[in-house]
Order: sequence, then structure tokens, then C-alpha cells
Amino acid sequence: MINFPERVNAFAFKIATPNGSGSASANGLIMQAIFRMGIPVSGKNVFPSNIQGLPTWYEIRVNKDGHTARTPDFDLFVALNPATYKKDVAEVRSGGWLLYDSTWPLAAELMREDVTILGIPLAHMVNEAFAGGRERILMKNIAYAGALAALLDLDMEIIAELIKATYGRKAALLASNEKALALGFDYAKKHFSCPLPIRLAKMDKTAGHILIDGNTAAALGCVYAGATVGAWYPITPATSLMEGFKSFCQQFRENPDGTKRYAILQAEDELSAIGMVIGASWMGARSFTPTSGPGISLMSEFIGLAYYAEIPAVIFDVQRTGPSTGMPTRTQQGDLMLCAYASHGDTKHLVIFPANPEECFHLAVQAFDAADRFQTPVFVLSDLDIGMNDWMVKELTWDDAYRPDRGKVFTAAELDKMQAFHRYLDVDGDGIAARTLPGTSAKGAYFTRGSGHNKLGGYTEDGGEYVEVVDRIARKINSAAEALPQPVIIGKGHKLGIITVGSNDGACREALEDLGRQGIGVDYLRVRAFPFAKSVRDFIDAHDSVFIVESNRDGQLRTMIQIETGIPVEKLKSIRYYGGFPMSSHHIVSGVTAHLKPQVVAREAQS
Amino acid sequence: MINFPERVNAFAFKIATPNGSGSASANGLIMQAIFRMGIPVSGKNVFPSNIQGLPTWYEIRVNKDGHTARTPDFDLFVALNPATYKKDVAEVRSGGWLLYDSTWPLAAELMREDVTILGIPLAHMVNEAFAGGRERILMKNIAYAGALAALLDLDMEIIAELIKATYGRKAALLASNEKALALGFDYAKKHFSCPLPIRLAKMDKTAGHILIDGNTAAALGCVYAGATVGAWYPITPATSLMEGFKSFCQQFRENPDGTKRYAILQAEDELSAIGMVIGASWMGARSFTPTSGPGISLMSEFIGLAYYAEIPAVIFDVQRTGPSTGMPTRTQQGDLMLCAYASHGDTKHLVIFPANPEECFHLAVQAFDAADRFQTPVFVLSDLDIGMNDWMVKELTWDDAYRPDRGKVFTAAELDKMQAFHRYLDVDGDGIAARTLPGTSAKGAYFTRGSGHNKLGGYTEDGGEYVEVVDRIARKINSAAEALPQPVIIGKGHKLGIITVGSNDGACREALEDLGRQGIGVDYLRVRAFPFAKSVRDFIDAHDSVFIVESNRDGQLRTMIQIETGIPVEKLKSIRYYGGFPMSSHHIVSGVTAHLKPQVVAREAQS
Amino acid sequence: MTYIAKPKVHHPSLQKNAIGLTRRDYEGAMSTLCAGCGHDSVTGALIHAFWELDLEPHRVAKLSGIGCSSKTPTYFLKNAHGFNSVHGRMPSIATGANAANQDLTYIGISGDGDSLSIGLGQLCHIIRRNVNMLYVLENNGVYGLTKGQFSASADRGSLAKRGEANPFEAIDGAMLALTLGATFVARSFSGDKEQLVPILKAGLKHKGFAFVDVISPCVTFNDHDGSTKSYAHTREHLHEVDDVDFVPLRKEISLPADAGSTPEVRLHDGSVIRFRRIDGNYDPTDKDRAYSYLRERAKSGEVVTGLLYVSPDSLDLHDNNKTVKKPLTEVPYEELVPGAATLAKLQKRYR
Amino acid sequence: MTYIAKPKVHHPSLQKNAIGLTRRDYEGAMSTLCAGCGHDSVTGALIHAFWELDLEPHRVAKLSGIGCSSKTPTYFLKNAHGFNSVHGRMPSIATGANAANQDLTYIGISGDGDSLSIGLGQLCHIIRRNVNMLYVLENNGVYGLTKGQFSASADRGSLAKRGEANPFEAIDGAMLALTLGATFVARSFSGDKEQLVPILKAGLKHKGFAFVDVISPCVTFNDHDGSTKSYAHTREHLHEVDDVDFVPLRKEISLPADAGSTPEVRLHDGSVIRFRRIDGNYDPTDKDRAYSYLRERAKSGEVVTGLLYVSPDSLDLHDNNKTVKKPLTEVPYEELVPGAATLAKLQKRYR
Ligand SMILES: Cc1ncc(C[n+]2csc(CCOP(=O)(O)OP(=O)(O)O)c2C)c(N)n1
Ligand SMILES: Cc1ncc(C[n+]2csc(CCOP(=O)(O)OP(=O)(O)O)c2C)c(N)n1
Ligand code: SF4
Ligand code: SF4
Ligand SMILES: [Mg+2]
Ligand SMILES: [Mg+2]
Repeated sequence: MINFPERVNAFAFKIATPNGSGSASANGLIMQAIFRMGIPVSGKNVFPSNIQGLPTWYEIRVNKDGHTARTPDFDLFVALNPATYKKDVAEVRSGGWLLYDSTWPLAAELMREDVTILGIPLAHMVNEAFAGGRERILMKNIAYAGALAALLDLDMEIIAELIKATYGRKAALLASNEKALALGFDYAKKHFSCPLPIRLAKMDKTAGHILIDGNTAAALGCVYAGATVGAWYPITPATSLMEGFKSFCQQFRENPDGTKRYAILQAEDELSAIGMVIGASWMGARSFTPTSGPGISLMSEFIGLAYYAEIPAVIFDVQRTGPSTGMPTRTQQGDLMLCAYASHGDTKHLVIFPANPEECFHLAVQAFDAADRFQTPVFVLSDLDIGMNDWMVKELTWDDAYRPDRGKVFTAAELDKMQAFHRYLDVDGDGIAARTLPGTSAKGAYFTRGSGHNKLGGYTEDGGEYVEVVDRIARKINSAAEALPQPVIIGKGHKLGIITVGSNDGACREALEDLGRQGIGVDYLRVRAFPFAKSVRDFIDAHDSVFIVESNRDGQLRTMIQIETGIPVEKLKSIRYYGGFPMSSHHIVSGVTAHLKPQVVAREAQS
Repeated sequence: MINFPERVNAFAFKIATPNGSGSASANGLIMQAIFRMGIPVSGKNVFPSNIQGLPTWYEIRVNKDGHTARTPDFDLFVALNPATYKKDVAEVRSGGWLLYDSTWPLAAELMREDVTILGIPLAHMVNEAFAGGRERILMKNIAYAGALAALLDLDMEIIAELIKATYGRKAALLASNEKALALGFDYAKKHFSCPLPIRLAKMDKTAGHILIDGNTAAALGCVYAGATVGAWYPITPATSLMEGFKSFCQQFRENPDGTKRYAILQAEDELSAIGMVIGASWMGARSFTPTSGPGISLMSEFIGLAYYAEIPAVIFDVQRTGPSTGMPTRTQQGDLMLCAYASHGDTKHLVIFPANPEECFHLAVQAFDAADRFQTPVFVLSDLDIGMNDWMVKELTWDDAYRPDRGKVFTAAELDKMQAFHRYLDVDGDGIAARTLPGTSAKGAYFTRGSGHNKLGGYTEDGGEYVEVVDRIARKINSAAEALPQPVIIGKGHKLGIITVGSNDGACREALEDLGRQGIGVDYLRVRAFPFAKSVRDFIDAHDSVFIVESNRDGQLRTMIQIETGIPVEKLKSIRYYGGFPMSSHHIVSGVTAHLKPQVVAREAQS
Repeated sequence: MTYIAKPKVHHPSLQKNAIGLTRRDYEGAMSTLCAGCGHDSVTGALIHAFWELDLEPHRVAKLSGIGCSSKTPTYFLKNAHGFNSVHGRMPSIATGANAANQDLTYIGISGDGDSLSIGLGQLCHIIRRNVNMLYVLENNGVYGLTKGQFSASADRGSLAKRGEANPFEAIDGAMLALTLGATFVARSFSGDKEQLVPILKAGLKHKGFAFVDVISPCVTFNDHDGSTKSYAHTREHLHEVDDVDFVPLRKEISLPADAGSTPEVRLHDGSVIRFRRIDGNYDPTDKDRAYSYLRERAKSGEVVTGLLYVSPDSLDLHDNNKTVKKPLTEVPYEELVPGAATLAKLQKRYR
Repeated sequence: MTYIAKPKVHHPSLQKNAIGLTRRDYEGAMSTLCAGCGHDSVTGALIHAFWELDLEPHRVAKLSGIGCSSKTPTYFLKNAHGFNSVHGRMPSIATGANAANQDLTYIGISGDGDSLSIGLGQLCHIIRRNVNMLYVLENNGVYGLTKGQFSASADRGSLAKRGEANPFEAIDGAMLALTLGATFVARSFSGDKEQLVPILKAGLKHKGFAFVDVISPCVTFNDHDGSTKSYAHTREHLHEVDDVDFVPLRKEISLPADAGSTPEVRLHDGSVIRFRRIDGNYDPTDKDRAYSYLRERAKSGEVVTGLLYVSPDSLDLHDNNKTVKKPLTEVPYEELVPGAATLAKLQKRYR
């Protein structure tokens, strides 16, 4: 046995179960308890694209320094799914622990010399303790939670509290849970020397923070932005965004008589969903649709209409692994280019990239403001990791003074004072023409169309008139660069830089530290919107070499930077991981060092 | 009056009429007659997006040197549409001629000092000569054709022949046409000094050539490639492609009993059309769909499926002015980026760019070969100018030894000899895995899916297995660069180069000569496929500055070159025209010289 | 066609309606359709219907897809906001618009290609949602704008201009709408303004989705012998089942004395659709009979016109959603957002 | 679910069919659906039907869209080519495939979300084209794979698992198919293998589009009280109109003596569908009566099952297209291309 150094509040473990067995709530319980102990924690739910039976995993990382990006190094593995034993056992780091259900003899596949194997007769215990088949399955999960509590020194009071909060009103259920928890806890205490060297100890690093998933936070953002019409077609991993919106609206937007100050339209498909958003936005409602890659493809024609007819729309793309159906329950950043340039003809769209649930909330609000102000579709590019996993983020705050920026919309009174209203006339010289909402007044009436129109709003087939309008739109879109959320930059004057986007943020920040420890100083920029702010170019110019870190095969972010800044690609080294899991710091560290090595070699050869 | 120098076989004229008045056949007649006189000629039909009444124009350019790109300089204007008088008269070059219908007094709008105005009482004459309303409208067109014959010295025998060929079997119609022709001819002869200084004279420069539009030629390409299933949804300007295919199939692929060796499916929309193509290709039929921009947007989801499941498909995109509905009867090259990267997730597609109808024929065949060989969608990017206008091109030739390259497809006999068949296994190391066709044998059976699959063809949610497959696909697509139609290059060692695509070819070649005359030597490369061949990069490397000439707002070709070659954008100067007409040489000449000027200035400032 | 003489909507007088507008105030831009196109007659009927209903033009939203038919919103109600969208997807735009602002009057114009091919799914689903709007399908059996391909409403055996026979069964929009639970289904003929105007009026006032299938011949591509959507064929095979009169609420006082003897349907706002039974005792509130009647007549090649079905107790999208009575666009921001304090409180559950 | 015990298709014997295959030869991969899912029973019935029809597995093409239902093609006929395509668009793939190769047997599996929402337009149009295939709609009233949203076949008032009532009218696939001119329409229940197997066999042998709506409960998201697509509700409200027996051509010799007394429908290949009338004199060849019958029963909440309609003289896509009898994939290249000489001659017209 390898002597494992004690690691308090700095380790990771993973639980493997079959899907649909109810392990999710036990896993959530553990994670939440750790959070309540004041320790930074993250949980990644790795689930299959089916409802019951296929393998599922839950990865928990505990890190006192606040690094909560995914790590692929697991100190402890709870292997409860025989179907994945072989794969699972390989993931335990040497010197780590493996917990299995010793109701049955240890499977040959699970044997590993360099790992401490802990057997707990979970099935046996719960079968003894509980009657119903379903209850036995569920309680097995709580039992391993109990065992983990003992092994990791999880605060039992906190767990008990959490269980009470959840099942408080259902006495029988509460009792079962408490019993199951104790079963696992007591067994572990009795048979193993608890806690293990990897263990928890209370801290105070989660005060002012919450555990929330990005879809829920984005839904809250939609509520606070004042969106009233949501249209959608269900698709993993975007579904819970609209479900969240619905539940918040039920809570905050229903009158005592049951009438609603919102409308949620479950469309027949994504073409219809975006059509509904365009219709509602045309009328002046803030409106949005959540979807994932296939939905964006299907919306492409309509996106071009909204771009050219200049109608606001907010589209959440919670990305999953493509192309096509791909791996719908795995994450990726594969839709960057599609969203930036969706639809036929010359188009370019505003895209906003939140990195975590906190930003999902705040940037959602900004997306609505941008859509209204620039009268154009705005994409919010989240991903499965942000959208569906619980992240530890700062508590969401709100400024009650906020009022929506509805952009240039003429009221009847304003129209009255005008000589004439022309829909596409750039009066202010900023590329943005004022609009009117249907029903306002006869004077404000105009015809919206996706076919050729001139600056007055009239139909045209005249090349010059056409060009005038599309040139103005191009100007308008580019002018948004400095108005959209600006990049987050950590600049310490290093010669190397990393640029990334979205959910890779945590892994990159961790990598910065890791690299720093290796003596490699690297600055950092995370883009938060497209078109890119000027500071992106400046950052690249200020560095000798820049690494573009992203989760797709083709280096889409790098391509977009290349297109928009014209910087030669040689300067933009690409670091990509796209196997469906969230990015880890080691992807970046090894990417950076691999790129540096040939340089070192080259330099040495020269000297 | 300005003294106009005689210009034999080197001028342009334009005819303005209301749409639906039957002018198309008269205009076609004139153009064909000029062609038969052996003189290089081109005709551009500028029509509105309606069926009757809106303005329409026909532009004919005659050029003894073979330059048949569009020119915006008209020596003669036939102004028969009062609705566009004002615009039309402005297009006549100073010293030119304006022909109008003098049945009514000369409209004030038509007056121009520097232009010779020729009045012919067309309406009056045909009203005297013909009875029915419809006949009068139609014969007016033939009458102006007769007048032009006199004014331009068009060979009357040839016209008479053409009329006979068209109406030979309908004696009354033939007589009317002949009469109307004589009316116009005689009037002009009698009242004006015919011919004008701009005039025609027989040559022998059209031997071995034909006048054909790109859609017809592409349809012939589909026939000769052996395509059996065509699926489509009507859309301008792609409609005539399938209509052409149908008429050729009726001619060549129907048995005496009326049974057909082809199937044309008019789908309910473009999503369905591409689905049908994918289904038929999956079964092993060569299958295609013609569409335009909006269709590509709608097909986006399915394109990703075909890419990822590796199913051949040939998609003709006859581009029109975007975005959205745009100007559906105007040309543009706005779908380059969309086709190259269509669909969500990481994707990249093979695109082939014909420059004229001749290439539409030959490259259509190559598109089917490429689709089969690389098992992926192949786009053929034509445009309205190529697709719907008659171009003078070399007679189409065919090698009877040609047999389709069906790529790697295992037969039952081959399967029998194998241990096992795995759909996505790269046995040959070239990135291409062999497929089998449904129905072949039990051993060849596999499951086609757009969801995650491993190299054996099994369903997977494993990151490593997924990556293995998408990486191979990326290799496969990139490997096509040298197998697809190679660029056309005119290299004379100049320091400047022009790169263009598609229908700009003629304008660019003309511009090369024009620039040459100004002492500016420029080399030339026209890309014919994407991913780009290595020679594109080499060409750029070999030149100090390269001008990218294209018909879209955003410089999409330039962007693609930038993405694929990594060459800094500064080296790639952009010349764009996107007002809906075909490109003219002067766009390029002025673009190049404008770019050069600041350099000259800069150089002068330095010295 | 803008510059060739075309049949103009008749203005015998510049008579004013109750809100002081003449029919001219309900017109739009000059038509650019072919002379004689059925769609222009529908436009005329619509102008008439809006005028007679005393609707304020700017309180109307007019929408369409793409096609010759879909161009018609340009030709009426120049003072209304219009939306000429993309091919076949207007229903979703109308649904979203209506969800956002239930106070406007919505009219959608579509073609048989737009509605029954590319847009069929959206049409079926807007019917299912019973969005409050008048939906006019200008049905000519062809794709006019793309020059004469068969549409899905072309009858089996109907001949194309070049002589080819259509091999497929036609989709009958009215039957489809009935099957999908539409609450208002009518069919008429562009050439029959007498019948069309009251149907359009009733449709505009119906609370829910009012589907009106108007046979509207395409003179350029589908008006020849052998076509079952030509003027001649339609006129010959018309079979009117009822004769509709629409009586808006406020005019009710002026009802004739014998009003009681005419069957009538009272709409949600108190307006009345009164109909005279032409065919036996056809009853447009009896859906099952309507259906079998239509099938029967269709088999003998007849085109049944009139108000085919109306449900007086139709529940529209907002009834089903229980939306507040005010348009959502007019709910003040303050009533939508629970504020900072609530946000803070709410987050307890995420700890 | 791959690794939890699940109800296995019964193999009482490894009996061989006429081409020497056992039922096992018609199976596919292990199901990954929830234990008790209706779809797995449909899979079982399909395996049975294919086996009894003595079809060569590799001469079958099985297609689907996306959804739990659409996963089922993986679970039968492992030796057939399969195509799990994109959501709602399988009909177009099937149409293209069938156009290219008419010699295979085609089966499509879809769900109510896949067919009646996103895919409704394609479903309607494949019906209209009468593509020769068996189309099984595994109807559970919800979106299973995305975890329980109402589908368009959910009945008005049916309750979601969380208690909410569906506010919209259901789309009834069978009624819709009838309206659109389908040539074979049946409805059954996943729990009634007795009824389902002969219907599937008849559908496989019907020349044209055979639409089979199978109520196939979702145990995980729609099997609770208040759902109208639960096992319990469906069992209670089933109303069988006829009892079908399918007699393939070659077995005809073995018909029982009293065969003449049972109504029968003879298919194009000489096979016979024989049915026993359970409800009065329900006649599945009388479309108009079928329609009104269904409406009537539906109003009283009954789920009518059985072979609802079949047209013995159905013309499929290839009949209408007049395709050569050989699959287009097998027409030699030489018969498709007119050659260089013809090309030269042809071009005279372009001079
Ligand atoms: C996505 C898309 N596909 C195709 C077209 C081309 N298109 C324009 S109108 C039309 C058909 C119109 O037919 P219908 O709706 O019957 O109108 P009509 O012209 O007959 O009144 C088509 C196919 C288009 N505009 N957009
Ligand atoms: C374009 C697209 N949109 C959404 C989805 C997500 N999705 C997968 S299956 C499904 C619904 C399936 O419902 P149904 O067809 O009834 O099948 P069931 O699971 O109920 O058998 C949805 C919405 C998708 N895969 N693709
Ligand atoms: S083509 Fe037909 S539908 Fe279109 S405007 Fe002309 S007559 Fe009307
Ligand atoms: S979720 Fe429902 S439909 Fe899907 S497998 Fe489970 S029971 Fe079947
Ligand atoms: Mg039409
Ligand atoms: Mg379902």
C-alpha cells in the first residue's frame, strides 16, 4: 500500500451508478453538505442519453483554494455499476481508494494492487433494513452517502439537517433516509479507520456563495430582465432553463386569481419557437428561446430574417457535443462559429459567453438589453457543464434601480411630433434606426420584411438602396463590440497569454497557477462577447504568443479571433479538448508546455 | 451631338420593359442571332420578384475579344418602360443612343442632350398591324427586335431562320412574327441612317461554342453523372435546374411503356428535400437537390447528420442576394461561409465553385464523384448569373469511358470474404472507411446514426471513441483538397495577384487586360473548390499582395482563405461588389488601383 | 402589376364608416400581382370587411409568409403594421405576436404552398393553439411566385399548364382544420365577394383561429382547361351551403323583426353570425355532420362554400394560458420583477 | 436499460420459420429503455411479425427519428440496416430511400413528439405520397426522452406527472391520416400483442403507407392517475372494432373451410387480410363510415383499436411515378447516360 499523504479539503471522488437508480439526490446531498461546511466544491453529473439503466457518474471535487474546475484525478471511487467497473477502476489515482458493494464478492475487474479497496455490503444492508424494491434501490444511495460521510469526515449534523429540510413533511421517508444514512455511516466507522487521509474540515470559504446551475440562473436572468414571452422546444441540455423560468414565473408572476403575467409557448419545433420569439419581439415583448445546437441549425433561416429585418431576439444555446445529435448529454463549445455567422447571405450576430451560472444571470439581462438596443438576435452561449451542473458562485445581486434599455422605440407622442417616420433611417449616425411597435399609431406603421428594403422601409430591388441598408447593419453590429460585456483580463506583463471562453474559465485560472509554479508566467483574457472588444486585439498584440483554449475540435474561437483581428494564426496557438467532459487544468498546462518545448528545443539548437 | 467612333462588335445595349410582357423571347432572339453571326455575346436578364408588371431589363454585350462579363456602360438603351425612364436614361453613356416608343410624345424624363434619341412608333405600328391585345403586346417586342436589327446591322437571314425554327409549325404565329420584325426593321431603315456606328459584323468566334445557362448545364451534369433521384423544393434561381433535369430525363430515361429510370420528388420543403437526398444516397443512389440560400439554412441540421454519419449528398446552391429573402432575383456570392461550415458542432464541407455553365456541367459530375468518394455532402455553389443567364461557353464534351467513382462500397461477395465489417474503421489509413448499402447482406448491416458512434459503428458516449471518429472525419475532409477541382492559375511572375471565385471569372480576366494596359501586371488564381488546394497558399506566398475579388459584403472568400491558410489579412486586399448585378471589370480595376494608390503615396512620402 | 391597368376596388362613394374612415383609408400600396389574379379580389373583400367593421387600421397586425398570396398584405391597410416573413412560417410569428399583445386584430394571409407544404406543421399547430386571428389561405392549387408547380392542394388528376396530371391526393385545408379541432372553418371563392365579405368579418370577430380557405385562381399558371382551380371550374362546381350575415354587437338594435327565425351564432363579444341555410338544414355548429357532408360533396367533385363550422364557445390561446387581460407588452416592468430583496431571499434554497 | 433485468421477449421454442430463422434472428441489441416501457412490447410484436412473415432481415430497412421510441429500431433485426436520423424528419429519409430502392421492406418507428410536433409536416406529406412502408407511431402522450413534457397527442385535460392539465386539443394521428387520404390506418395497444402482431404483418405487406398508431405507455413519465395514456386508462377505454388475421399469399392453401364467411381484403400481392367484425358491422374498407365512427367513439372517450381502414387498390409512390420495376440503385450506369454522341447532337439547340 502506498502511503497517502493527508489531504484535507483537497481531493476528488467519483460515484458510478446505473441511470435512474436515484443516486442523483444522494450525490447532491453530499455535495451540498460539503458546501455547507464552508468548503469550495463542485459536482459534475455525467449522465447518459437515456432514462433508465445506462451508466451514470457523479464527480465531486473539493478544493480549499477554490479550484472547482473538473479534475480527472480521483482519489476515491464509489463503484456501484458493474457495467463500468473496468473503466471506473482505471480512473482511481494510484494510492487511492475504491469503495464497492461487498454484498457480492469483489469482481476481478475491480482488483488493483495500488488502491485500497473498501467493501461495504450495501445491498445486503438495505435489503435487511427496508422492504419495497424501489425503497431498497433508493436507500442504497443514501447508505453510501452515509459511508462517505464517515470516510471523509462529512459533518453529520449538516447532512441530517439537509435530509430534514427535504423530507421534513414526509415522516416515513425522513425516517428511512436517516436510517439508511446511519447504516452506511456506522458500517464505515466500524470497519475502516475513519476518516481517510483525504478528508473534510470545516472552513468559511463559501459564505456569500450559492450552489446553482446555469440554466436556473439564466432563467432568473430572464425574469429580472422582464422577459414575458418564452417559446421553446424541449432539448437536452436546455430544457431546464425554461422549466426554471416557468417555476419562477409561477412564483412571482401569478395573480391571486391565477392569471399570468407571462406566456410560455411550447412550440412544435425550434423553427416555430424562434418564429414565436420574433413575433413577440416585433410586438415589443422581451422574448427568448433556450435551445441547443440542433435547434440553432433549425432556426438558421429565421435568424437571418431577424438580422435583416432588425428584430430583437434572445437565444440561449446550451451547447452539447456535436455534430448532429452527437453526444447530447456531454458538453462542448462547438457552436461558436455557427452562432456568430448563422444563416445564408452576409450575416454576423452578437454573441455573449457566460462562464458560470453567476454570469448566466447577469449576462442574460445584458443580452436582452443588447437585443433591444441593437435590434438584432443575441445569442447567449452556455454549455451543458454550466447549464446543468451545480456551480459554486457568488450570491446573485440585483440593483433595483435597473430599468431595461429598450433601445430606440418611438411612442405615439413622439411620432406625432415628427414629420414622417422611416423605419430604417439612420438619423443619429450610429447605425441604429428607431423602430415603432405595432398598434402605436398610423404614423408609425411600416412593413417588416426579409426581402430587399430601402432605408425608408420600402420594398426595393435597387442595388444601391440595398447596399445602403446592409452596410448600415454591418456598422451597427460592429459598433456593439464595446457595448457588450467586456473581456475579463488578468495582465501581469508576461510574454505569454491565454485566451479562452466560457466554462473553461476555472480550468484556465487553475492552469495559470500551475504554470506559475513551474515558472511559466502567463497572462489571461476571457472573451465575454462577440464581436470582440478592441482589448482582445490589444492583449494579443501585447504578448509574444497567445494560447487559445477551447472545447471544440476545430479551434472555432481561434478562427473567430483570426477573422476579426486579422492576426496571423502562427501567433495563436491552439489548445483544444473536445471529448465531452468539462475542460481540466491539465489540458491547458500540458498544452502550453507542449507548445513551449519545441521553442526551447529550437532555441537550444540555435545557440 | 458627340461624334461617336465606330465600334464594330464591341458595344453593349439594354432593353427595359415591364415584366410579363413577353420581351424575353425577343431579347433571346437578338442575342442568339448575334451568336450565330459568330460574335461573342452575353445576355443578362434582370427580372423582378413578381410575375407581371414590375420592371425588367435585358442587357446584351457584344465583344469581339470575347469579354462577356457584365458591363454597366450602355451605348444604346431601348426604353420601353415608363416606370423606369428616369433611371434608365441615366445609364446611357454619353454619345450613345436611346430608342423609345414615339407613339406617345417623348417623355421629359427621357430628354438628354448628349444622347441621340431615336423614336419609333412601336405601339402605333403594331396596333395597326395586329388585332388581339395579347398579340399586340407580344409583337411590339418583335418589332423593336426588327428595329435593332436594322440599327445594329444584325443578319436578317439569321433572325428569319431563328423565327422559323421557333414558330415553323404554327403558320399564323410565324407570319405575325415575320411581319412584326419587318415593321421595325423597315421603319428604322427608313428613318435613321442604319447601321449606327455601333454595329455588328460577322466573325467566326463562336464556332465550337454554345449558348447555355448554368442550371441547364448542371442538370445535364446530373444526368451524365448517373444521378437517379432528385429531390427539391422550388426556389428562384434554382428552379430551372430541376426542370432541366426533368426534361432531359423525359428525353433520355423513359422507356417506350412510359416507365422511368429516375425519380423526381417535389418535396414539401427544403428540410424534406435534403432528407430525401440523404435517404436515397444511403441506399446507394446518386441523389441531389438544387436550392438557394434560404434552402441551405433550412437544411443545416440535416447537413450535419450527413457529415457525421458520412452519407454522400450533392447540393446545388444557386446563390441569390441575401440575407433572408433578400433580393431573390438578383445575384450574389453570399453563401460561401455557410456552405463551408454549415450546421452546429464542428463541421466542414466540400464545396465546388463553377464559374460558368460549362463548369456547371463538368463540376457537377465531379461533385457526385467527390460525394461518393468522401462520403459527405458536396456543395456546388453557382449563382443566379451563372444559373439563369445564357452564357457563351465551349461545347460540352463527354468521355464515354467515364464511369462513376462510387468510393469504397463493399459488395456482398467482398463482405463474404471478410472476417467482420465495421462501418467506421479506417482500414486504408486514408481517413475513409468503406460503407455497405442496405440490402446487401446481413454481414454488411450496420446502424447509421447522427449520435455518438465509435469506429466500429456502435453507439458510444465515450469521449475517446468519439474523438477518434471526428478526428478521422476531419482528416478525411482535409484530404479532399487535392482531389477536388484544382484552381485555375494564370501566373506570369507578377508581384500582384488576384484571387477570385465563380462567376467573377470573366470580369477578372477582362480586368487583367485592362490593368495590363495601364502597366499594372497582375497574376490570377480562381479557386474551384474548398478545402483549398495547396496551390492557393503557394500563389499567395509567391505574391507581394493579393486582391480577393468576390460578390458579397463581408469578404467571405477572403475569410475562408485566411482561416484555412493562416495568412495575415493585411496581405489579402478585399475587393467586393454586392449590389445584386454580376461583377464588372471596372469594379476590379478601380478596386486594384485604389489599393495601389496609397502605397504609391506612401512610397513617395518615404522617398 | 404596378404600371398596367388593373381592376380597381370600386369606390362608388367615399362613404365614411362609424369611425369616420372611407374605404380608401383601408387600402394599401398598388398591387403588383397579375391582372385578374384572384388574390386581388380577396384584397378587395378584406378592405371592405375591415371598413364595415369600423376597425382602426393601426390596431391591426397583418402577417404573411412568402408567395404571390403572401404579398397581399402590402395591398391593404397601409396604416397597419405588416410583416411579410419567411416561407411557411408565419403562423409561429403570429402566435408569438398574439401572445405578446392580445389587443390587436390579427390577420394572416397565406398561399397553398405556404400553408400546406412548407408551412403545414405550423398551420396545424396554430389551429391547435386556437390563436385569435383570421387566417386566409388564398388557394390556387399552384405555386404562383415560382411559376406554376403543383401545390399540395392540387387535386389528383388536375392538369398543369404544360399538360401533366397531378398524381397525388389533394390536402383539403378545411377538412384538415376540422380534423384538428379548428373553431372556425369557412370556404369561399375570390370571385364571390357577396359571400366572402361577411365570412371575413365573422372571422375577424371570432375569438380564436378563424380559418378561411378561399379558392383564388392563378390566371397566369392555373386557369386553363383541366385545372380544377380555374375560375371556370370553380364557378361550375361551387356549392354554397349557407349564406352568412355578420352583425356586430353595437348594431344589434337594428335587427330586422324576423330575426328570430334565422339561425344564428352568438360570438363571445355579443356579435352575431346569422346564416341562411341554403342546403337543406346545414348547421355550421354541428362539426360531425359538417365533416361527413364535406366528404360526401367532395366525392362528387363539388367545392362546398360558406361558413362550414363555428364553435361559439371557443377558448383561445390566452384563455388557455390564463394570461392577464392586459397585453403582456403593457405590463409595467415593476410588475414583472420581484426585486433585489426577493432575490436575496430566494437564494436561501441554493445554499 | 442494459444491465437491469427486463421483460424478455418470450422464446418458448427456437422454432424456425419458412426461411429457417428463429425469432432470435430477428432480435436486435438489448433494450436501453425503462423496464415496462410500452415501446419494448412493440419491439416484441415486431420481432414476431417479421419472423412470421419469413422476411429476410437484411432485406429490411428500419428507420427512426429521435426519442425513446426512435431508439427501438436498435432492438430488433440486428441484421437489417438501420437509420436513427434526426428528430421528426425520418419520413423524408424513408421517402428518398424508398425512391432509390423499392425492393426492400421499409419500417419506420416514431414517437408522438417526433411525428406530431416537429415532424407533423413530414408525416402528412409521406402519407400523401403513399410511400410503401410500415410506419409505427409509438404513442405515449409525452416526450419521454426529454422527460415528460406534453406531446401533441396528449388529450385536453390529461394530467402531467406534476399535476398540470394539458390545455390543448389532442392531434389524433389516425384521424389525421384518414383525412389526408392514407391507404392503411390502424390503431392498437402495446399491451395487446394478439391484436398488434397481425396488424403489423398486414401493414408490412400493404403496398403503400401503412400507418399504425400504437398506444405505448411511458411508465416513467405518463403512467399515473389522470393521464389518458397510462396502461390502466388505455386498458379501460379500449374499444376493439375488428380482429385482424393476416394471411400471406403462399399460405393461402391452408385457409379454413369457412373462410368465405369472414370479410377479407386482398392486397396487391395476393395476400389476404381477414377480419372478424367485433363492433356491429364495422367495415375497414369504408372510409367515410370509419371516420364518423371514430369521431363518435372518441367523443365518449373510447380508444378505438383495430384495422380502421385499408384501401386494397392503393397506388404507391412508384406507381404514381411510373418508376421501372427494378430499384433505381440497380439500373446500370449505361442505361442512365445517353453518351457523348447524344450530348453533341443535343447541343444543336443551344446554338
Ligand atoms: C425557404 C424558401 N423556399 C422556397 C422559396 C420560394 N418560394 C417563394 S413563394 C413559393 C411558393 C408560393 O406558393 P403559394 O404559397 O401557393 O403562393 P402563390 O404564389 O401561389 O400565391 C416558393 C416555393 C422561398 N421563398 N423560401
Ligand atoms: C431538433 C431537436 N430538437 C429537440 C430534440 C430533443 N428531443 C429528443 S427526443 C424528443 C421528444 C421525443 O418524444 P417522442 O417522439 O414522443 O418520443 P418518446 O421519447 O416519448 O418515445 C425531443 C424533444 C432533438 N433531439 N432534436
Ligand atoms: S402568378 Fe398567379 S398567383 Fe401570382 S400574381 Fe399572377 S395570377 Fe396571381
Ligand atoms: S422514459 Fe418513458 S418512453 Fe422513455 S424509455 Fe422510459 S418509459 Fe419508455
Ligand atoms: Mg398558391
Ligand atoms: Mg412520446
